[in-house]
Amino acid sequence: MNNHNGNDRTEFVFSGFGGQGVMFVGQLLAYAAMDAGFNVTWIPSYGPEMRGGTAHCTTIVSRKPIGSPMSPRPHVAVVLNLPSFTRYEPLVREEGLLVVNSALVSLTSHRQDIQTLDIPATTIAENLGSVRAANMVLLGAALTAKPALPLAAAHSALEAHLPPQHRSLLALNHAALDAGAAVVLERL
Amino acid sequence: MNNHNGNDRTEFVFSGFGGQGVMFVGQLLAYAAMDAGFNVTWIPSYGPEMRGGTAHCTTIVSRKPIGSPMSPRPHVAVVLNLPSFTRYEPLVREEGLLVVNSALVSLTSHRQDIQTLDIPATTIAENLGSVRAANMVLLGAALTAKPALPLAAAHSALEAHLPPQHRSLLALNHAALDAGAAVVLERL
Amino acid sequence: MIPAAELERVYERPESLTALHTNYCPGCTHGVAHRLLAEALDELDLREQTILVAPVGCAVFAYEYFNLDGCEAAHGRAPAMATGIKRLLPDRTVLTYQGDGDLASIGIAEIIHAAARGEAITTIFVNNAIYGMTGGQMAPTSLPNQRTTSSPSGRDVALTGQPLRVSEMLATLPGAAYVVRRSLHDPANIRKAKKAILTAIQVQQRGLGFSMVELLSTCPTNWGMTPADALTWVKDHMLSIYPLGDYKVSDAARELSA
Amino acid sequence: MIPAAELERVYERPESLTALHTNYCPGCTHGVAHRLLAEALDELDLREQTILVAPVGCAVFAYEYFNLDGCEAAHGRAPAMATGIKRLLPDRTVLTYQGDGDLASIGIAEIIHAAARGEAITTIFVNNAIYGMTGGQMAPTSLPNQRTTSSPSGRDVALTGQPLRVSEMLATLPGAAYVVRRSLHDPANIRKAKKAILTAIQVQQRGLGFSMVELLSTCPTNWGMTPADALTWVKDHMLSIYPLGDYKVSDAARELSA
Amino acid sequence: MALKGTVVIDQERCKGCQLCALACPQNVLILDPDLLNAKGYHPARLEESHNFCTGCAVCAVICPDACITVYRQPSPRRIERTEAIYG
Amino acid sequence: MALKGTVVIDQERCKGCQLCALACPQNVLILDPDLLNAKGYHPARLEESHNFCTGCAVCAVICPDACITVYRQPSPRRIERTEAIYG
Amino acid sequence: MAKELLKGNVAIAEASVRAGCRAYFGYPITPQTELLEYLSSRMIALGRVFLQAESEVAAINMVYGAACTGARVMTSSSSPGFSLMQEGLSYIAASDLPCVVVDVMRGGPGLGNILPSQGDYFQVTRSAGHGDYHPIVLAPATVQEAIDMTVLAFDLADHYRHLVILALDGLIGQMMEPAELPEWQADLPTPDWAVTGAANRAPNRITSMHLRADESEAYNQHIQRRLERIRAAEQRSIEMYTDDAELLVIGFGSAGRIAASAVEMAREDGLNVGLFRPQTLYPFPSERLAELAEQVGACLVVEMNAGQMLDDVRLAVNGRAPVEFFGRMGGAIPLPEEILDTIEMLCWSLHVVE
Amino acid sequence: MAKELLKGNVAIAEASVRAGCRAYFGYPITPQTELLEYLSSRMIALGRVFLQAESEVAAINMVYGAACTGARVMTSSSSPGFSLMQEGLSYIAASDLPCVVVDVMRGGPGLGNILPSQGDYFQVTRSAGHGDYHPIVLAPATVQEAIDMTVLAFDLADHYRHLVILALDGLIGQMMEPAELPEWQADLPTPDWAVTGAANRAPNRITSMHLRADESEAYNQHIQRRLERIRAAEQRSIEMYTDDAELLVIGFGSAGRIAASAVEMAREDGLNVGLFRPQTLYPFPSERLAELAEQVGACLVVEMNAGQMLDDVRLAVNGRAPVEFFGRMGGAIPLPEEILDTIEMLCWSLHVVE
Ligand SMILES: Cc1ncc(C[n+]2csc(CCOP(=O)(O)OP(=O)(O)O)c2C)c(N)n1
Ligand SMILES: Cc1ncc(C[n+]2csc(CCOP(=O)(O)OP(=O)(O)O)c2C)c(N)n1
Ligand code: SF4
Ligand code: SF4
Ligand code: SF4
Ligand code: SF4
Repeated sequence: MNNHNGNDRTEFVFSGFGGQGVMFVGQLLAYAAMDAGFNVTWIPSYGPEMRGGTAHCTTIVSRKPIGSPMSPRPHVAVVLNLPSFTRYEPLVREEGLLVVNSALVSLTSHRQDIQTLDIPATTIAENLGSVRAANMVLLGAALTAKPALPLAAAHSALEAHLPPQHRSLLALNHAALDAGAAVVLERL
Repeated sequence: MNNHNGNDRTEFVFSGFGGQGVMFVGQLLAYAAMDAGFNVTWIPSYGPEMRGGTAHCTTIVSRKPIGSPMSPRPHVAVVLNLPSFTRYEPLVREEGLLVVNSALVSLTSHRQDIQTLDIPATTIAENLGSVRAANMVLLGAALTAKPALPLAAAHSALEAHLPPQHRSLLALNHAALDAGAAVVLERL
Repeated sequence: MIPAAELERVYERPESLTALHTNYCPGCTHGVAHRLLAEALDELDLREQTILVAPVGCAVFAYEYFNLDGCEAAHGRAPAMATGIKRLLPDRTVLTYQGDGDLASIGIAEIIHAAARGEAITTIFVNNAIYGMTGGQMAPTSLPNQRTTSSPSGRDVALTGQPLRVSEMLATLPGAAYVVRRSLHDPANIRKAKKAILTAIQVQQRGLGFSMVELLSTCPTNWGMTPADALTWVKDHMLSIYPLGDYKVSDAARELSA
Repeated sequence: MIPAAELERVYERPESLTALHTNYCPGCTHGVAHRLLAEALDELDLREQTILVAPVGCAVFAYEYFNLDGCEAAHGRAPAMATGIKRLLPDRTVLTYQGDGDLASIGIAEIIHAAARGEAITTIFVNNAIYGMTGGQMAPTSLPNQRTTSSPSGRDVALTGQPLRVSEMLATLPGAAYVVRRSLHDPANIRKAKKAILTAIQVQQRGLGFSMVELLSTCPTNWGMTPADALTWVKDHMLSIYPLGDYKVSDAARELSA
Repeated sequence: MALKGTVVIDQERCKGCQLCALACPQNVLILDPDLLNAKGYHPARLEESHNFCTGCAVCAVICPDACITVYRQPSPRRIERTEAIYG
Repeated sequence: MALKGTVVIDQERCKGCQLCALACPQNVLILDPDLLNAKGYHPARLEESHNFCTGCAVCAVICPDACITVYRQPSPRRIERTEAIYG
Repeated sequence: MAKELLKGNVAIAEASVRAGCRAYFGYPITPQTELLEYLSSRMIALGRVFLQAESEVAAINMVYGAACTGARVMTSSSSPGFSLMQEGLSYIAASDLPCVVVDVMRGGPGLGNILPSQGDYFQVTRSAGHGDYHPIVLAPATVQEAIDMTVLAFDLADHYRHLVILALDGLIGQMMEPAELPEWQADLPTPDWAVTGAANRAPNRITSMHLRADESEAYNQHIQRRLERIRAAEQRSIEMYTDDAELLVIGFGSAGRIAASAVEMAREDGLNVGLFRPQTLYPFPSERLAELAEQVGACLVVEMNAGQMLDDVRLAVNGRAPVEFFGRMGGAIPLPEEILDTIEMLCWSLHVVE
Repeated sequence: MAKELLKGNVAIAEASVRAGCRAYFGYPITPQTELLEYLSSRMIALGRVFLQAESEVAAINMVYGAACTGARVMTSSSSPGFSLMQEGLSYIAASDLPCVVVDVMRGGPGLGNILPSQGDYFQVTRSAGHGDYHPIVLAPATVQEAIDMTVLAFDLADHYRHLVILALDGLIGQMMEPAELPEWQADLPTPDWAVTGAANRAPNRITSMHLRADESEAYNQHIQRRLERIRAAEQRSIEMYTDDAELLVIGFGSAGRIAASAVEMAREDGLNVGLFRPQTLYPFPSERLAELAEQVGACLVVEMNAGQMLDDVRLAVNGRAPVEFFGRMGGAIPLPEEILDTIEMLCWSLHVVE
């Protein structure tokens, strides 16, 4: 049997507390992919959580039309808190990438078959001006380690799609993307 | 094609204003037939009439199990008022019997292929004590002209099934049955 | 007898009724309610501007009896249907005509919410304390100890509660601009009922909110009475349980009815 | 700190609650309402005699949170379900716990008719002026100009009517023996709410009729406030629209609450 | 002195409920014992043997089937048609 | 003189809503800034640095998650348990 | 017991009483109202529960609550009212509660009329609300069968903890026929899952909620396994002249008994025609029908609707024989003569009968 | 127009606005609520009608009233709410009124959960209430299709004066995908049957009542003739690799698009597998499927339910080929990999593919 998901399709999962901006970062990636001419789907979490739980979403970027929009074994998992780490660390596909907000997650992955990036995103974002940009730090890192899209696409998507009421945060978000990328490049 | 309804099955329709006791007389016939060991069905009218219209019911007496309980072309139609006459006169099956309460119905049938009995049932019943026994007069006449059951069966059914609150009318009803029969026998 | 030519016609069948003979039982005051509503529409010159929503109940054919655009709602849902119509045609007069089973039992949610929203529709609520069309079962409005085909030994209030007084209840809602109870049991009361219907429709025309006229009505057939006895029964038994009166007249509506 | 051994335990988690952690958002007063109800059942020693009917709404899991026999109704139908249970088990205590979307919107017919029948059940009505579970849509109880996800520029009373005051409406029904409104926005009011719940259940035990305690409650999540601000919002904005008080206390019930 | 009036009854529409006859202050309406209409009812008719119709329209006000048209001697003060009868 | 009391808080159940802390008349409850429970909240805890818990149970009355058990020095007049706190 | 002349609706009501029905909640609607009316005095006289609900929505949810107590409970309605019960039916089914619902079908769609019809076939057999399940559906063709099936309905409901629907039309509901009422059934013990107050045991909880996909799917598999058992054990049908039938006429309920008349006539005319009358609509008696389909030359489905059971027949026959249809709709009742005409026509055109 | 990243529920809402929907009445229920929420501001901003009803029962009856005025109207709900609409849907259908109803299906039965499901297939295609009729049912598999089908739904509703249901699941409702919104449609004239006040014409009357059997049957025949026209003209489906397919995988909506992934994988593995995705569930694309059934060795139906469309497939295939089933229930979503496993297993066991 073939590996049916070759390089045509990359599945991202973003997961964290409500309020950490995981939905938005997943959508931003989707906008970036769409603008760059990829097929893309974004779906919010489906889970039994009711109030105040963990939020997650899946963004799939693909050169071919996307059948199933689900990702039980993502190529890239970006986890912003401990419950998300516990949930997604074992699910990342072999050879995949796990990006961990190490400022809030004390554990580290022991898996050998995936790449793990521990990034103190909340701390980095706080230093840049607001903890709320931690999501962008992690996206910057993820796209640098797994260049399914050029980072520039994320920058332009920010420009084009950041909702009007948040445009004051534009510079911060740009900086956060770059800061996340920088951490990865430094470590190379 | 056979005549599929031979003598095994006799279909009666009773029709009149609400209050003329057409439902009860149909049920009485059904009781009589049941007690005499026949198969029997009774169905109330199905029609668009809403309030204050004509009531009718169908009683089928049969030696064989009864499939369809409907009678679009009855063997015997007992009509107590003008609208009932108008409706059922044309429907009586060839060779069938039409029993008309001539006290309230001014028309007479011109059909040659059926037997018609014009009986001033309301008048006869009034003379016996109450117009409400007109239904029994007509049943007595019908069973005499078309002896699907012996008249005695109707008498015993009266005895057995007249509701308790109407038992004071027992004698009247017996007399009415006989009076109806007598009219027919006289005319033979 | 005076030749008609010398006389003035002071009353005739209103134009807002069609020529159809109704299916109502003899003496049933549904007919009176119809007539009053039709007269009111004639007088306000609204026949061509009105949409009537008929109920499920003995008045199910109301849309045929009125010379108006009309439709036939599902049982109890006339106020929802009327809401749909009114929202699309805000300048038209939209009426529901409903029995007490329809409005007070299965349709209580829809009437309450229409009133609560202040929906500018007018409801003619015909309360005859019984389900007429289906053959005389108990309604929430049936009187204590009233015999019906589903309370054959009389309504047992311990098991089924006291009669539901809808006007009193709707009167608590700010959206209700005009909620009154009238009766059809004699000519004087019929005259008052007519006035109330006129006011209710005017309340709608001015957009003052929800309006409803509850009419105490008869069901000679299922009460097992002559039409005349049925009128007496309304007077002797219903009036005390369902006092006539103005349960809600908003300030703006008061000016109209004055 | 004094060693606990020398101390008397004056408050602990009531037995009528299970050990489960609830799904409620931090600071949501659904939790307070649960606790009060559980305490009341403990005090009346009714835990083993009670059947709870949970609603559809944030309290959908209530049957898991209470250490009682329980079931889960369809949205709005808890009073009908409770009626079915109570009629079969007249000597048990039957409770419904319902939100304002559940009770005042989709379920208004069922609560009215349960009250009208004088059904001997007790309803805990948690009014937080919004649909919590589905993410903050307008409820019939939402305040004028309140922003919700289905009234994003604020509730427009011209289009949607004034807030529905259920207790006031139910109070018009003779079958309702005890209908009061309390609030959960501070300890003093919580204490009063507790007393009302005790009385309501006793009204049921004595078979005096339908009883309901409306509780003004918070939804910090969908109001977009901290839990503490939400309590303040109840005080500052809800109390004036929903005055606290006893809307219906039948004579027999009055003896109890005295 | 009472006004003079008369009524025309749509006898085919009438259901013989007798409400008009019982309501008529002049007692000039009866159910015709000799007539049965197509619906099977004895319809109302004017019977001015002892008394006369004043055109007061009480019968029309109570008739559930709107069978009755009412005529009246013009009065000095002219009033609108159906409004008239509801005073 | 105020009674002495104390509270035991189920910190795993606590959602850090802070309602107890804001309600406590003695100001002896805080959200623990150093502790995050499994749910991800900073739970409440007793912090009697300036003041002392009187066992008044106001915190328990307002806690939506029934996390708080309250103890109090026995008072001369014996009163029933939960009833006590609702006075 | 001796035979009595009984009206279908009343017979069902009395049979339910004897089967131990403890509570009835319903709302008037023609042509089922006699059932409600009969029970309004009967149940109260017996000290049982009768309550006229404010609506069908309330009625089914009262039944839902009453069923939670473990008692035998019932409601009845007719097509529009049955539509209003759909949500409640789905909840009841998803809570593994036994209960019996009678649908005395009438002419539709919409308000339609009060005439007999079989237009709810899909509604009763397929969905009865949202989600994956089927109620057990019994379809009597005589008053006696209505009685027997009422008792059976309660027994099956308890046995499988499943929703059972008795689907008939106004013809059977309002017809009087001689029939024998059942014995009184002994009282059953309260089942251990019932909510009655958690005294001396852990709380019982009845819910239809399964928030997690895995739990929800497991629960659905549990329902599907139950339905498999039901399909294996409960297919019921009646046959007439199937031994040598070359044309098989298939109909249920009233249409089935009317078709029986037509089949008798056809036999008198020398045509080798047989009758297959499903008594269970779910589970549909597919196994026996599939067998018969091997033998006959063609099938004729007769219904009082536009052809709904037709689907089930075609699914069972699965191409083995042509399936033709004769139906009357919206309250019209087929006559044996017109069915016979169709039979004759088919015999000629399909050459299935010599 | 350019492509935008759109969420299914929102895309349907905006497409309805552009298709000229004048009024929306609805009640919140996950997973369709975004549709209602979006329209709550959008419609009011456009001076159109948005009203949150007190219940789904009220919502469908408000739609009923609004449709009587001849305007384009819509409501939306999800499974339990859709169950509550059954009576109203039957009335609307029986009144020849055009209108559009969106059902964003979720896991059932009962309260179930808010996960994606296709468990309402029977409820939407078969009965949608009592009586003999079928709504037109459209089943989008992508956000773009959801948009296009919304416009189509309004057009078909008006063209046939018929009820149209857009049936999707929460996956498509809550998914974002690039898609293009439609042009604004010009306002349509008020149809001559609408109730608007009887000025200068005879009154218009809208009813679903037909008391007499003959009238009722004639009306039902009128509906059946319309359904025949619909079946003849509106069967729609999408195919992939059907030219040389030996195993045909059949699925609609989400299950269909997930099956497409599985078919792609199977092709990569060299298996001659094709995909048939019905876009109309009523009329079911039986004609094309019957053709394909002649050619393929077997069919595999994939659904997010216990096997409901399965009936329609088997009816269309009518024994010409074996029909197998793979389903996930109650909110579980199938994975392409598990469908692929089933495909492979079938290919071996049925020997349909070399
Ligand atoms: C959903 C539904 N349930 C029940 C019925 C049967 N039904 C028709 S009219 C009616 C009650 C009518 O009573 P009411 O509203 O008081 O009007 P009336 O006939 O007395 O004028 C009922 C229960 C129906 N048509 N639809
Ligand atoms: C028939 C039906 N319609 C809609 C829903 C969706 N729904 C679930 S809870 C809810 C409203 C909850 O609001 P409320 O009753 O105020 O309770 P809260 O969540 O605020 O405690 C709605 C609309 C449903 N489950 N079933
Ligand atoms: S049944 Fe009653 S309400 Fe209906 S028409 Fe007859 S008298 Fe009037
Ligand atoms: S959503 Fe609102 S009502 Fe629901 S648990 Fe959260 S705060 Fe409480
Ligand atoms: S018992 Fe009273 S003093 Fe002690 S912590 Fe609680 S509120 Fe504060
Ligand atoms: S009130 Fe309860 S949940 Fe809130 S912080 Fe205090 S202990 Fe924790």
